[in-house]
Amino acid sequence: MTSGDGTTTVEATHDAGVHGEEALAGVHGEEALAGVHGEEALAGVHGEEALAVLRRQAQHLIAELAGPVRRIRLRSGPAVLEVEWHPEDLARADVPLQRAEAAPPGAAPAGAPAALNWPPVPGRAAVRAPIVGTFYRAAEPGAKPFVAVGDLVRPGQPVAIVEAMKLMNEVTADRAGRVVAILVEDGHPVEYDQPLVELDPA
Amino acid sequence: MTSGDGTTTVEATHDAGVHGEEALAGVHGEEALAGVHGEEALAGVHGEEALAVLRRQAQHLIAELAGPVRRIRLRSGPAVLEVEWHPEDLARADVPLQRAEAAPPGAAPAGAPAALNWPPVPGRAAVRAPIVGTFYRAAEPGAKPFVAVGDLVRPGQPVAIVEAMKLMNEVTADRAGRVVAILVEDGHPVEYDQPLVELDPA
Amino acid sequence: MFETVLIANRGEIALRVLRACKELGVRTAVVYSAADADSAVVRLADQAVRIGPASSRRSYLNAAAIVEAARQVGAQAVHPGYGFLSEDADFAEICADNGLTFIGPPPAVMAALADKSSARALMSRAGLPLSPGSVAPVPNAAAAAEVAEAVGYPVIVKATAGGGGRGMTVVHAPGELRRAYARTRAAAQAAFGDDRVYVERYLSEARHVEVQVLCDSHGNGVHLGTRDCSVQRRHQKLVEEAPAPALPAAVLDTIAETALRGALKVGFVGAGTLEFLVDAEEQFHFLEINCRIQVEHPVTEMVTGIDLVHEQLHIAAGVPLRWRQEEIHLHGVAVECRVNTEDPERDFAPTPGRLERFTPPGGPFTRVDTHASAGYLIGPWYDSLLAKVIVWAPDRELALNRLERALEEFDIAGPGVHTTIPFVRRVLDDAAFRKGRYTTGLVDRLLAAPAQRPTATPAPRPAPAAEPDVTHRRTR
Amino acid sequence: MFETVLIANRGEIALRVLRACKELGVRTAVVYSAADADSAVVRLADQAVRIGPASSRRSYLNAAAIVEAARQVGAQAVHPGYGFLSEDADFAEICADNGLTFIGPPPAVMAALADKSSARALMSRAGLPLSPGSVAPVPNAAAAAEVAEAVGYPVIVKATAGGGGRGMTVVHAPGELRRAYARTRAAAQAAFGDDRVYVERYLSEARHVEVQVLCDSHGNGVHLGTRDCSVQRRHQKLVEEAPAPALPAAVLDTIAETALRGALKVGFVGAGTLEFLVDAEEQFHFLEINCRIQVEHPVTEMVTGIDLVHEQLHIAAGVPLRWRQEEIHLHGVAVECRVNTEDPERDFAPTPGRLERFTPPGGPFTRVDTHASAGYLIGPWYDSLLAKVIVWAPDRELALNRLERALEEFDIAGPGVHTTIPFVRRVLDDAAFRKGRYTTGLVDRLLAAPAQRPTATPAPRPAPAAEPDVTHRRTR
Repeated sequence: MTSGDGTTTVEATHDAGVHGEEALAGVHGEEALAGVHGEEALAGVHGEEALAVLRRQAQHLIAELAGPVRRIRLRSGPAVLEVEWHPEDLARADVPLQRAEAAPPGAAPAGAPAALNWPPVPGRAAVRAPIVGTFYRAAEPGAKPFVAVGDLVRPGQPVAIVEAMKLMNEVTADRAGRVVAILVEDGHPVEYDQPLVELDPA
Repeated sequence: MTSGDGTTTVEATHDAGVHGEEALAGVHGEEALAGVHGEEALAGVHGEEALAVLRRQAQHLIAELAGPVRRIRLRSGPAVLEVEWHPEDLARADVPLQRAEAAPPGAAPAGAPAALNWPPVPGRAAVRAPIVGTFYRAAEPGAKPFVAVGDLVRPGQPVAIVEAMKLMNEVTADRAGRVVAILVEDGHPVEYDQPLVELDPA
Repeated sequence: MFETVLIANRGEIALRVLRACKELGVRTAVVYSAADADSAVVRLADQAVRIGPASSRRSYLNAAAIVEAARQVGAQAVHPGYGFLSEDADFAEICADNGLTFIGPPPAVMAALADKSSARALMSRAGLPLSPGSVAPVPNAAAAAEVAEAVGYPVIVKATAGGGGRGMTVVHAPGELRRAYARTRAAAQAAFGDDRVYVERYLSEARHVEVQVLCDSHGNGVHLGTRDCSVQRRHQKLVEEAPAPALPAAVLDTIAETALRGALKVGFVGAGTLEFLVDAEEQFHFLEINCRIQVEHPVTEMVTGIDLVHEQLHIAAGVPLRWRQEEIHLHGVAVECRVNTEDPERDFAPTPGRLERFTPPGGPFTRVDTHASAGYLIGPWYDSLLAKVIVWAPDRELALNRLERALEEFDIAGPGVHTTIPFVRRVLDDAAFRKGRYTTGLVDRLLAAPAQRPTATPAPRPAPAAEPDVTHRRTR
Repeated sequence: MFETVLIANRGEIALRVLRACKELGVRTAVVYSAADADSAVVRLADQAVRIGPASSRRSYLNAAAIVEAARQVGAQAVHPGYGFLSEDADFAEICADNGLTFIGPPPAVMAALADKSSARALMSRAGLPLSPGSVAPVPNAAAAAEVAEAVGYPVIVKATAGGGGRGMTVVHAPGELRRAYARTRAAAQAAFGDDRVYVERYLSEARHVEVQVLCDSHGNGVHLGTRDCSVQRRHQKLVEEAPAPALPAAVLDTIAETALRGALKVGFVGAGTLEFLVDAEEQFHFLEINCRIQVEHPVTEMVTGIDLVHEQLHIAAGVPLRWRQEEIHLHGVAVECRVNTEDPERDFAPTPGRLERFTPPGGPFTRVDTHASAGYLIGPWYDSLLAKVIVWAPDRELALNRLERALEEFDIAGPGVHTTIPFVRRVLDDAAFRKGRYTTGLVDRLLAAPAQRPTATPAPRPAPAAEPDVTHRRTR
C-alpha cells in the first residue's frame, strides 16, 4: 500500500478489543480531517487533492483488508485521514467509506491477487518480488531453503529466488528481522512487488 | 436555492466584519460535519448522501454568490454543513470548495439568470413568479403599481402580475412585510420561481 | 433552417435534439423544471428557461409555459422529443396559433392518428392490413362479444385514446369479456377522459416489427427499413434492433413499402413509425402509428447513416427530402438496449438515487445516449430511462457480442441504484434471442425462469421511492 | 482464434484491444505497472499481472517481464498496441522464441522496416517514390552536403533509427548543415544507440497522407483508403481524418494502390500504415511504414465499417483476409482529434492531476476511446493522450460540425488539468482547415497567431510536472 512516497503512512488495526476515550465514533478521525482541511485552505487545492487521494486509498485498503477493522489512519505529507469505528459496528465498518464502491458489481476479480493485501499486522515488514516470475525458496530443486519460519535474517541476506525468463533473481532482505511467514508456495508465480516473506523487524 | 423540500435551509452571510471565537478557519464547520458523520454511520449511506448533496449545494451556492462570503450553512433534515472563513482569506473564500468546479470552462452561462441567486441578505423573503411569463407592476399600462419600495404588504395582497399566454396571473404576497426592492423591470420576462419583490418580513 | 429551436423535453432526448441543432448551426433553447436545473442539457443549451416545479404537469406538460418560454427566447420552432406533449395535437395547434413551428405532423393529421380507432380506420382505407377486429369503437359489451366471437379468442380490448402499455386488457375466454370490457372503459375514462374502446384479436406470440418513415411537406416520403422491438415487458421496449432479424427480405420490404404508402396516404409529415405485429405465418397487421421520434431511432441511424433528428429539422423547415428511396441503403446490424434505473428483481421498480460512478462504454461502433454523468441525481419524478447503449456491426452475431462487451464495461453505481443491465444481459444470452427467433413472449418466459443472480453481495435495498409521475411513463 | 491474448500496453489502446478480444470471445490478460493498478483495463480484463513499477523501462518496456506474464496467464499471443514495444523487432523475436505469437509482422520484416534508411531502400526497390535525397545513410558531413546540394535546400537530416518527432533536424541553408549533421548524429546516438543519419529534401508545406493496409500471412492484402494527418505539432498528430480531403480521387487511389503494392512486396503482414508527403503538385513521396495499429485507426474503421483490431487478431491467428479489395467501400467522412492533457498555452506541457469531472460526449456517430473516468488520476509517467474523439458524417462539413459539437460537450475538469481541446477547436475554426486545403504548416501558423482566449477567469497554474518518461512519447 506504499505509494513510493517516503512520507506515506498507512496503519490498520484489526484489534476488536476494548478501546479508550478517543474512540468516539468517527469524530476523532473527522476532527483530524477538519484540522487538515483548515490548515490546507490557505494552500489551495492541494490539501483537497491530497485528502481525495487519502479517501480513495482508504477505500481500497478497507476493501482489501480481511475481517473487521477498528481504526485506519492514512497520512501523506501534511494530510491525514483517520476513521475509527465503534466495536459494536465492526461488522459494518465498511459503511462510512462504502466498501461496495471498491468492488464494482459484476467485475471479475482481476488485478492484485489476495497476497498483495498486505500487511495483515501493522509493524510487519515484507520482502517483496523485484520482478514478475516464479518464486523458489531454494537455489535449486532439493536444496535447503534459503530461510524458514523462525530464522533471523540480516539485511542483504538472500531469502528466495524469483525466476524470470530462465534468469534467477536473488531476493534479499532489506532489513534485519525474524521470518514470520513464507507467503507464497514454492514454484508459484508471483507478480512485481508481491510480498514473499513476512518479517518481524528486529 | 430552495429545493422544494420544506426542511431545507440555506443561509449566506455577506458580512465581512469582525467575528467571534468560533471562527477557527473551517474547524467549526468541519466539526459539525464530523458530528453528523459519526451519528449517521449507523444509519448507513443516507447521511453520506445527504452530506454529499450539501457539499454540492454549497459549491453551487458559493459559485453563485457575488462578493466575498464569510459563512455559509446548509441544512437538509438532520445533516448540516457549515463553513466559516477568516477575514484575511475573504478574497479566496472559494478555494476550499473549489469555485472553479461550479463553472465549467467554456460553458456559456445558461440556466438560472442572476436574479435567481437569492436572497442577498439572510432573513429577507421574496415573492416569486408562479409561472414563466412577463412581469408587470401594474394591472394595466399607466395604472398605479401594485406596490412600491417602502410599502407594507399583507399576506394575500397582490404585488404584481405575470402574464403568460395572454392570461394575467396575479402574484400575491405570502406573508406580511415591507417592500425592500422590486427585483425585475416592468415588462421583462421572468422564469418560474424567479424572485420578483423582496420583502423584509414584518 | 430555423435560427432558434426550443427543446420542450428533458433527459437523453433533450440532449439528442440539442446535439442535432448544434450540428446544424441552430441556436438552442431548452425548458426545464426545478428538478432539472443541474442537467447536462441546461448546461449546454445556449439559453434555458425554468418553466415550473418538478411535477411534469406543471412543467413539461404545461403547454402555456412552454409557449411562453418559446416567446421569451425568440424561438421559431419547438421540438417536443418523445413522451410529454410530443403527440398532443392540441399543443401542436397552440404552437401554430402562436406562430411557432411544431416539429411534427400538422395538428389535424396528429389528431386523426392519435386516436387509435381513427388511425386504424384511416390506415385500413389506405390499404394496410389490420389484425382482425372492430375498426370503429364498440358501443356496448354485447357488440364487443360479437366482435370477439367473430375473430376468435384471445382478444384484446383497447382504449382508442390509450398509449402503449396503458388502457388495454387481454381476454382469454368469453366468460371474462363483459367484465374486461367494463373495466377497460372505466380505466380509459379515468386515464384519458375518453372511454371508447375497440376489440381485436390478440397475438400473444408475434413479433413487434416497426417501420421508420420520413415524409416531407411536399408529398415525398421514404422508409428507412424495419426495426424489431419484440423484447418488451408489459409493452415497455427493452431491446431493439435494425433490421428485423430472421424474416425474409421480401417480407420486410413489403412491410416497409406498405407502411410508407399508408403514411403518405394519410398526409403524414415528419419522422414517424408504423408499428406492426407479424405472426408465425409472416402475416403483418398494423397496430398504430407514432408521430414523433422514437426512443429506438438510433438503430435506424446506425444502419442507414442518416441522422433522423437532422431530418426532422429539415422537414419542419420546409426542405424537400434529401434522399430518394433507392439512395437509402442498409448496412449491417444495429442493436440498442435501454438502461433503466429499475430493479428487475423487484418487478422493475424504479430506483432513484445519486450516481457515485457512471462510466459509459466506448470504443468502436458503440454509441451511448445519456443525460447522466458521475454525480448525477436520479430523481423520482420522471421516466427511469438513464441511458441507451447502441452498437453496430457488419452482422448480428458480432453486434450482439459487441453489446455484451459494452454492457460489461458500463460502470454504474450509487446507493440503492439498480439498472436493467443484468436483465438485458439475460436477454442477450437467451438462445432464441441469439437465433433471432423470438417473439413478444420472450420477456415473460425469462421472468418465469429462475434468474441466475451473480454471486456478488446484494446491495442494500433503497428506501421506497416516491411515486413517480406516471404521465411520462408510457411506451414509446 | 487464440484462447488467451496478453495485452502488453496501457491507456486507451489497451482498452481498445481488450474490447476487440472480448467481442471475439478471446480471454483477456493484461500487464500493468504499479501506477496503473486502478486502471479500467485492469478492472475489465479476465486477468491482470503487475509487471513492474511505474517507470516504463521496468514495466511496459520490460520484455522479460511481459513474456513471463504471458507464460503465467497461459497466453498464446501478445498484442503490443502502439508505442512501447510495438515496433521492437527484438521483442517480437523473444515472443517467437517463447512460443508466443507477436501480433504484428514477422520479426525479420519488422527489423528491416524499423530502420528508416533500410525501409526507404526496400520501398524504393518496391517502386514507391521517395522524396529526393539519400537512400543509404550518409557517412560524413561532406557527403551530407553533397546530397543537400543535389536535392536543394531546405533539407532534413534524419536518424535511421528515429521515430516520428525525434532524431530529425531541418536545415535551411548550406552554412547550417555541418553543425546540424553533427548534432543529429550525436542526438541519435544518445537516444537510439545508433548514429546513422540520411538526408532528404524537406517539404515544409506538404500534406501528410497515409494509407492503411491489411495483409494476411497468405500473401493477400487490401488497402482501406487514406487518412490525412497534416495537423501536427512538432510531428505529433493532433487531428486526423479519412479520407484525405481536397485531393482528386484518382490521386488518392494511386497512392493507396501503390502503398499496398509496396507492403506486399516487402512481405508485410498485419495492420500497417504507409506514410507519405504529398506536395503542392500532388506528387507523393514515401516517408516511412508503421508496423502496428495507429492511434488514428478509428477514422478508417468509421468509413469502412471494418474493425482493424479484429482483423489484426484474425491475421495473427492465420485466417485469410475476409475481404477482397472490391468489397471495401468508403462511406462518408470521419475525423478524430486527440485530447491530450497538455496546456497549449504553455508550449503543450503535460498537466497531470486528478480528474474531478470527466463526461465524454455521446450521441449519433460519435465515438470516444478513453481509459479515463471521473476520479481518474493522470500520472506524470506516461503519454499525455487522455481520449480520442472520433465522429462520422455523410460529408466533411457535417463531420466537422459534429466534432465541434462533441468537443463543446466534453466536460473535463481537475485541479491543474488542461487539455488540447481549446487548441483543436481553433484548428476546426480555421478557414483553410475548413476548406480541406491545409498542410503540415497549419499548426505553426496558428501558434504564431494570437490565440483568442475565452474570457473565463484563467485557472490557477499547476505546480511544475515531474519529467515524464519520454520513451513512450514518440509520434505514432
